[in-house]
Amino acid sequence: MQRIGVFVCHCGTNIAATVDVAQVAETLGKEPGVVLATDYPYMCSQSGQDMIENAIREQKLTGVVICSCSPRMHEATFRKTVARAGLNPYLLEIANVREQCSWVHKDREEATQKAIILGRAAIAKVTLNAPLVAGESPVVKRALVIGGGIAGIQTALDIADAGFEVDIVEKEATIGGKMAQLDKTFPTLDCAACILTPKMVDAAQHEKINILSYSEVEAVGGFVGSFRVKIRRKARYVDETKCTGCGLCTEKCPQKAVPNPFNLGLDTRRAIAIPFAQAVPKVAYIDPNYCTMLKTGKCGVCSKVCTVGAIDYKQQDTLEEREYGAIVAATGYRPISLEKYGEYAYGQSPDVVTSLELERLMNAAGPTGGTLLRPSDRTHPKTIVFVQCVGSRCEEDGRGKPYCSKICCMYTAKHAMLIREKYPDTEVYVFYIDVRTPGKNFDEFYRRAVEEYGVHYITGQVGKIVPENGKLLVQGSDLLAGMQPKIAADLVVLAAAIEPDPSARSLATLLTASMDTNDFFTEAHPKLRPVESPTAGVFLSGACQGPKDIPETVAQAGAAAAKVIGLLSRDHIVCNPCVATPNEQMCNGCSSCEKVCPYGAITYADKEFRMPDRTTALRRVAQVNPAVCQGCGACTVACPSGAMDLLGFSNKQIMAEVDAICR
Amino acid sequence: MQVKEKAIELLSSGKVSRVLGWKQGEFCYDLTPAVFESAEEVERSFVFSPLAGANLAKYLIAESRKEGVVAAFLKPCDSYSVLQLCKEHRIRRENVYLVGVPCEGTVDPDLLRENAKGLTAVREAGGTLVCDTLYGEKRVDLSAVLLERCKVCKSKKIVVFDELLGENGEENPQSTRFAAVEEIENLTPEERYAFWQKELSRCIRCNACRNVCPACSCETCVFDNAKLGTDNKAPASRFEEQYFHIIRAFHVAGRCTDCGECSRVCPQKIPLHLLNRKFIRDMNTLYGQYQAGADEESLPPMLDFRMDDCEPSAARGGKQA
Amino acid sequence: MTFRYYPGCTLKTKARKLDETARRCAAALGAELVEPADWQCCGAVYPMAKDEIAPKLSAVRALADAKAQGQELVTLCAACHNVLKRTNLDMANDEHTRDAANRYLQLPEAYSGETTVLHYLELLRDRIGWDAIRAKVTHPLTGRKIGAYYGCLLLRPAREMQMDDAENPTIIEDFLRAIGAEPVVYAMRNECCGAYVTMEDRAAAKARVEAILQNAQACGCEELTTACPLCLYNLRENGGALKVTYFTELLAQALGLEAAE
Amino acid sequence: MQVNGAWQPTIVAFCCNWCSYAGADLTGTNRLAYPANVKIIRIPCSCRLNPLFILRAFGRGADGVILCGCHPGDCHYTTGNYYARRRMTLLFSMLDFLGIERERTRVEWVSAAEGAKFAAVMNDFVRQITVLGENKRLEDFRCK
Amino acid sequence: MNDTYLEYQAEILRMTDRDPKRCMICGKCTASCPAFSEMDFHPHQIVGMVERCEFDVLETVEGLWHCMSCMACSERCPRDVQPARFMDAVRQWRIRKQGGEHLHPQQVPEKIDEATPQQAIAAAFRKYRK
Repeated sequence: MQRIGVFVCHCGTNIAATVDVAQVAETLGKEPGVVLATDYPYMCSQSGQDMIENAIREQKLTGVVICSCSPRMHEATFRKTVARAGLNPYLLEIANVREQCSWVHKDREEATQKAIILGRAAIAKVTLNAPLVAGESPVVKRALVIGGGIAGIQTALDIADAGFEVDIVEKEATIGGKMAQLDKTFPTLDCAACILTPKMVDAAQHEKINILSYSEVEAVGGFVGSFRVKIRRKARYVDETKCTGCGLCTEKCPQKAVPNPFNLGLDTRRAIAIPFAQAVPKVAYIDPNYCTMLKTGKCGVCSKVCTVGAIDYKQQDTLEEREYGAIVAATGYRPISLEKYGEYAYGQSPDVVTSLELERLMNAAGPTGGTLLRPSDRTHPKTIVFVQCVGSRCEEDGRGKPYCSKICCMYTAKHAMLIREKYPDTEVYVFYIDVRTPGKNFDEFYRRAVEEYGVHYITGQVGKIVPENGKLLVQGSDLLAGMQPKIAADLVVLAAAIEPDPSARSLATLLTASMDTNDFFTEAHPKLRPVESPTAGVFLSGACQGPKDIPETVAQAGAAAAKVIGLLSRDHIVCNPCVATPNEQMCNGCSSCEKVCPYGAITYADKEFRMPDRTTALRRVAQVNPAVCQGCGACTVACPSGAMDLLGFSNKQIMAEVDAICR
Repeated sequence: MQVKEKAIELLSSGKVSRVLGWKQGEFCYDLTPAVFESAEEVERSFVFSPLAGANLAKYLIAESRKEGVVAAFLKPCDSYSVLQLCKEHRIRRENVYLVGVPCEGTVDPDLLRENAKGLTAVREAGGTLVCDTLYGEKRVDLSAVLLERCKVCKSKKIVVFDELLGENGEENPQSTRFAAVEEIENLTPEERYAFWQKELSRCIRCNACRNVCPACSCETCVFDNAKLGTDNKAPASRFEEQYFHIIRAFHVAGRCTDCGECSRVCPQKIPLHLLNRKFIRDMNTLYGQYQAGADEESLPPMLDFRMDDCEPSAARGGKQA
Repeated sequence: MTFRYYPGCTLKTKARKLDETARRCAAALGAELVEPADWQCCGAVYPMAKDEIAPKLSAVRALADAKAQGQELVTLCAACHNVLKRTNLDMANDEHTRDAANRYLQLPEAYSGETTVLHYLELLRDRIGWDAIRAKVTHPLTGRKIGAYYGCLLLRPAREMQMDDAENPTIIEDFLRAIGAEPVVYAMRNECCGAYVTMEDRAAAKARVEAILQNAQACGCEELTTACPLCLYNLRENGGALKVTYFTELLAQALGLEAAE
Repeated sequence: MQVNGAWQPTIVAFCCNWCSYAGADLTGTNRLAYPANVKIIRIPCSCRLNPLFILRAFGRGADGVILCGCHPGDCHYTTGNYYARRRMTLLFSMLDFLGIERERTRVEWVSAAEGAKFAAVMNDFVRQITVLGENKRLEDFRCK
Repeated sequence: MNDTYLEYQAEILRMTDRDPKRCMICGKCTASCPAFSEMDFHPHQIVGMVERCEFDVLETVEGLWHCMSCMACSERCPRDVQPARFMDAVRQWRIRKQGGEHLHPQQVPEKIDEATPQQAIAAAFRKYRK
């Protein structure tokens, strides 16, 4: 016999102002099976929870219904309350009478009636709830960090410092990421390399960290606590264990016309190269698209000059499979392609550059050795125009991104300031829509650019850039002055929007982690679980989750590491008990459920069954691994016989809710 | 007769321990599926003719789980059902020996009886049915009395077999089997509703369609599941007829080979196959051509997706009001 | 290959050259252009206000005629091209315009955007192909540094015209390359010449043309070519610093149908 | 449903836990109104929606059924809504084929951030069902 | 706000089928406008006036007649507001409201020369007359 308790929360006046809570309690008290129905100002308060606990004990309740705020808010809280009273925490249902009733309806009578109906549905469901016990599965004490930029490096260092093994998988030949390409960093103007390279070295030397550079994740299986990951180690045609990084090969290679990706193609390098001086690992690699030996079989200069015999033209990609307890995505960002912005003449004139290209043009290790020279004729630009929001906050199809890229306002202030500092005779103009500086010392930094360095900020966008006679005629608008300024510039710098690295999309599929419409990874909760992906055991670090500057990235990297450490320090993890479960008596073994399972949680076994005629028969039936199943329910609908059901959201429970609502 | 001789040969050589075929039923126009365990039995009562409309596939689920090998004779239609059931791991392929039999169409007994009143016996002779009737011998052209499914035959290809009697046929992409579906789609919603009310309200929930359907081979049907509260037996309200037939069609969607058995056995002559064909046609047009049972590997449309599938708002089952 | 051909009003009077060379070149390239007997002016300006139906009707007539013939509709004047393509999209996608236009015109068969509209340049690129043109060139325009002047109506709005990248177009440059000339890219090639205000405010139009010609000359253009009669008029009458010809004239020269001046 | 002697539509909205249910919560947090006729049932994912539930709802007297899930590509379980999309497309087509009003069923993709969209969709759907009137073609009169 | 103005606004929104609220006042339209120096008010301002229902000002705006309908503003607008449509719609509204005639046929001869294509005349009438 069911003994159900109903608790109606006032939530102060949040619910009680629109819903007649007393009437709800009174009406629901008459429902079959309900032995207690009461209301209380704040159910989630200590005294409210005590009241529920006491009622469970005193009334020997078999099920609890709480009419309150959304279960997404307090389901976990009340489950603990129920459990403290000795009742299985899954014998609880919450009727959402705040977000989905009192807050969206104005008429008191209507809202009260709806609250009663929602309460009835919860009662109907809880009557059918079964006590659920969450299973446990073991944890492999090793983490995988995908991406070796500042986010990945920091996450790996923090995890490793806590004593756990970490592998960093980086698709490029060195770790370091975008930060390694930057010149200075805002708002302190420290040199990026000076603060990054020590961390790169720390990572390389850490006994718990294993760097797999020039590698990519190819497949991910398993689940939180024991992921099985296949990693492709791309052939670099250089034996990583033998190469000393002396660099002789990179000087002797006769193929000199290779666009240098580290300098964004602003200069060239050889077909065999070490990405940059402080690369980690400091090992050469051959670009097979340019290497004469690999393309034609004739050359072999690098092999001849290498004193340790590290060159191996026959090297092949290899696959490694490893197990991990947790995975961190740190795939980062890149600037968008500006191919579609013909009005800004990017690609038409070499003197229209992106901000990242400007970083290289100002960097001592860059193509101009740190002297700011414009690419076309290697002269000092005297007038420089910065254009903000190129592709950011843009809702056009196929051109830009709808979001704010967040970092551009600050790095442009930095660029403008550095240029004015070093070349006071240069005039700098910044066309902007808004200047966004919500960070510590950020606005002060921007104001310094204006007040101390005399950078001209112009409110308005640029409409067209016309290259003519060695100048770039910039036509913009100055909305405050009501003018259409035309500036003859020597160099134009476009603050290109940033977008997630394209490798993130396929990685998300491998990880079954979800993404938003812009291909940024989504958080488990935008406010309360910002570094976890909704997929258990997968964490997010850095700009793969959204545009971020370096301090934010490092903070998030640490937060993700803390979550990973928390997970890895446990021997077992508790699984979600609301998983699919097959009724073997009814299962046809047809494999439909297996085909739609995104997690590979379903396998089949041949089992003996007693038939109605007392004979036994061998039948193929589905088996669900409860540690792998995430409880989506796709299988339950694919199953024609209804043998597959979902605990906590069973066919019968949902239909009981339907009946209660429609009656 | 080739088929019968093959059955005798298979049994007497010991190659198989049982043969699944047809025997004479209650009436001369009614051939019924039967299992034969000896050559003598076959000799005595095995019958094969264009009246052998019954699809034997479903029987193989149980038969293939018994001791020994069972042989079965498959018309092209039946072979699709068998392959589909193999794909669903329902038939144990290693325990069955499949003999393909080409088919020129099967007879609609009702049509035959209309064409030959007072029918007492019937035999086939090269495309003609020679009928003994109370009023003397009558010859009826086979093509005149075919079942609807055979008139619009989708394929004469036998897709799975261990042995073939005669030549294998071809798929027939020119089949006009969806014409009847389109006809209904072209009605107004009111007319469509009236049409289906007229048809479905005759349902007596005898479950013949379910029992004969090779795709409806669940260990327990949802409509028999008292625990779930979805069981129902007699149609007490028009809702239930729709409920049962929509869900049944939905459950077999992507698995139904369009063998037409549901309509063949319906005692109320409800054109149930049109529901299945509607699903097949929608899946073909929206998600690409798919024929259930044509192979063992392809993923049925209901268990598959494309990122750029159409939205449900695009779903139109016919003309709009 | 047979196409329906919509010349438009200006091509029968002030821009005869454009019409005439286009026809001769098409014939030489194996494309037959059939002009309907009773076309009317397209309206010259696409009415952007959604409730303006009447100015779109004559365009619908031309489109429906092409549909009845089962042919693609080729047009040449940039303005006609703009009006025809956008009206066609409205007929396909905008229920209100479609209903109103069909009710008004009472065509034998209702029209709902079935016709494909091609600009003559698209005909050259997508139906004939640059390689086929290159093969037919007998008098390549070797050494001539020509700047393409696109103007506005040929490309914009890009989403509707579906012809080329509106900010960085290549179709005329590709064409110039195919006939052996040396295309010169300059940024003002898709900036407005002010043709629409030339009657109202000639000074404004003049200023625009000057800026365009200055940029073209600075970038090394020795002559300009265009597809729009109004642009040509404007560049000639309000400018004059550079020779301007219709692209079809250049094609005719390259094919040996007309002597270079 | 009869309210004060006048008919009011009963709408069942199945919402996936991760996007649409959260979106509906956001509608509340932002105090955006929609009619009280809409009653939400929480399911883990749009792919949990069995056609049985839809027909059951209609049988028991629902006048409209709407499924809300994550936008395609954004499913918490990666692929669930893709399956739901196919299933609902085919089911709706079948209902239409049987002459049951196509407009009584709907699928909308509502993300956790689209509180305003949720309200707009529900307002529109209730209006649509109110115009259609009572569900007569797919009701089990014994349940009335 | 006065009801007539709200009606005007509704009419213009119907004509443009665009939402002026999407404008973030980045000024890219105005930066792209070839007729900037001839105009008293500029494209982003026209969009803003429609949004704010400032029809008293719109009634007197002269910049409308200097717009070259080159659609550069629409093409480059990052928010797909399409200012050119607003220009055209406000122009239509003005013409319809005052019963037409920004351009009179009598004025035409003095404005053209021998080579003026009739396209220019047709265009002028389409834009400036009802």
